[in-house]
Amino acid sequence: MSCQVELTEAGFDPAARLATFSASLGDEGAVVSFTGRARGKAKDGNAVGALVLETYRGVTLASMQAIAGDAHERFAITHSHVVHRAGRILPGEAIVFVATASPHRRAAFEAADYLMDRLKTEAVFWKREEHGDGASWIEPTAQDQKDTVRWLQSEGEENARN
Amino acid sequence: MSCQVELTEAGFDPAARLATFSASLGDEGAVVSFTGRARGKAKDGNAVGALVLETYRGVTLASMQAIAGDAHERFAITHSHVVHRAGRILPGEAIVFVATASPHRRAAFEAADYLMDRLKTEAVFWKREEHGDGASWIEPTAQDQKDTVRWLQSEGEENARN
Amino acid sequence: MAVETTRVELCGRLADACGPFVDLTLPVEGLPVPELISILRERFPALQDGLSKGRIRACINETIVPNEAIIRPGDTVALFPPVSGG
Amino acid sequence: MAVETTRVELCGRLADACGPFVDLTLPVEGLPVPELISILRERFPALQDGLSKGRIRACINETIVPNEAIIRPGDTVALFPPVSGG
Repeated sequence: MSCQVELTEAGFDPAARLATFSASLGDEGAVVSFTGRARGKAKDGNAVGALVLETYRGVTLASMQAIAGDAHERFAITHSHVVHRAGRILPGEAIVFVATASPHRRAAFEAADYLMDRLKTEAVFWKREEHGDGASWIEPTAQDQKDTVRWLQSEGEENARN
Repeated sequence: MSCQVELTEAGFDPAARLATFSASLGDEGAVVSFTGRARGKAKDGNAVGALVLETYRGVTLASMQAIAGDAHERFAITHSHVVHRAGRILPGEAIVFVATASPHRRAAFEAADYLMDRLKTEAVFWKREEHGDGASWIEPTAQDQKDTVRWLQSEGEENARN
Repeated sequence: MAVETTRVELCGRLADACGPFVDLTLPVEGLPVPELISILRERFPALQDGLSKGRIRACINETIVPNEAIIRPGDTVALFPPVSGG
Repeated sequence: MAVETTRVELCGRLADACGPFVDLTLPVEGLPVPELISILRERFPALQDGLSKGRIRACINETIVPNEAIIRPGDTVALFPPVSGG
């Protein structure tokens, strides 16, 4: 089992991360990856010059580690890798990369999906989009909150079944 | 929009495919990939020497293209890439690679999940595991069938809502 | 009634019993899929087992067809056991 | 009643109004989170807006705490508006 979590100010290459992750595996049959990329357009359609992600001391990395730990507890995955950038990120660059591996595909898909939902709403980052005339803070959307609540509900259902 | 489907007898590198796929994107914020790898152990725990995938004329590629086309119709993805190997595949080698891109992560996740479920049960391949004393044909499991039926059910629900 | 030889390709596990091809004669007016399967089971007892497992689909001229479809002499015919990619 | 100066770090959008740090004096017995927020709103009117949006969480000594937690002089204190990674 391996659970590797990284917070970095430097740019990184998601494909290179997938290559390293895959090379570290044993007999797992399923590998899922997610890459979140900085967009050049805001929701209102205006151009974004850069996305800036702020962190807080050791709390940001600890929040990522807690989320990854929960994913291992909850899903039958054997390996995971989470990389998150902080600082100033240009459009097209990767913000976050998640990879999961499992003997079977359902656990790998669900764990990656779960990791992203929780990173979106619970990882300790503050995000702002820089544009021509200033910056706008970005908070989780109603959809992001709904996506995270899905897992709470199905956890409740699982418990109810036991 | 781009929907690229490939059937190959040669080995391929999933990370290199993810790199090429990502480089082809515009302002998409979400990229999901799935890699299915040949396992060195069968379900009964016995060693597998190789996995052999048979195809039938143009029908195999056409079945993959139909599935990919359905994914684009059904989900808000802008790009997809499906690569499937045929022939003799050694443990650890990639059998299938799927990548999807979308402005938002939910569509990218769901489309990749959908593509894999349908490739498992509807793409025209016949698979056998070679082991010490012969070979065993592998057919979709009850779970694979259930996974595919999920999408039929939610399609019905979507139609009912319209 | 005129007859003509038609080659049927047996895919996947269906080829285990007697190889990937069998030849048989079809009436000019053709046969629906279940009748083709019945004839194969009679003529090639080794195929009994594989063809009786059910869920066999026919492919005519590179198109997977429903059971009602008619297979005619000269068609490119294949029988598919359950498929599985990935 | 003895008092001591405590520095509160303002994270994310909370830093827009008057920078990333404000200093204030806390009673030695400490204060629960909602009272700390009330005091900050009184002393730093520029923070009114940011702090009234709700969903502000406190972090004491690098641990996110519930509202009942007591902030004491000498603690490393930060206030978090809603977080969002990815």
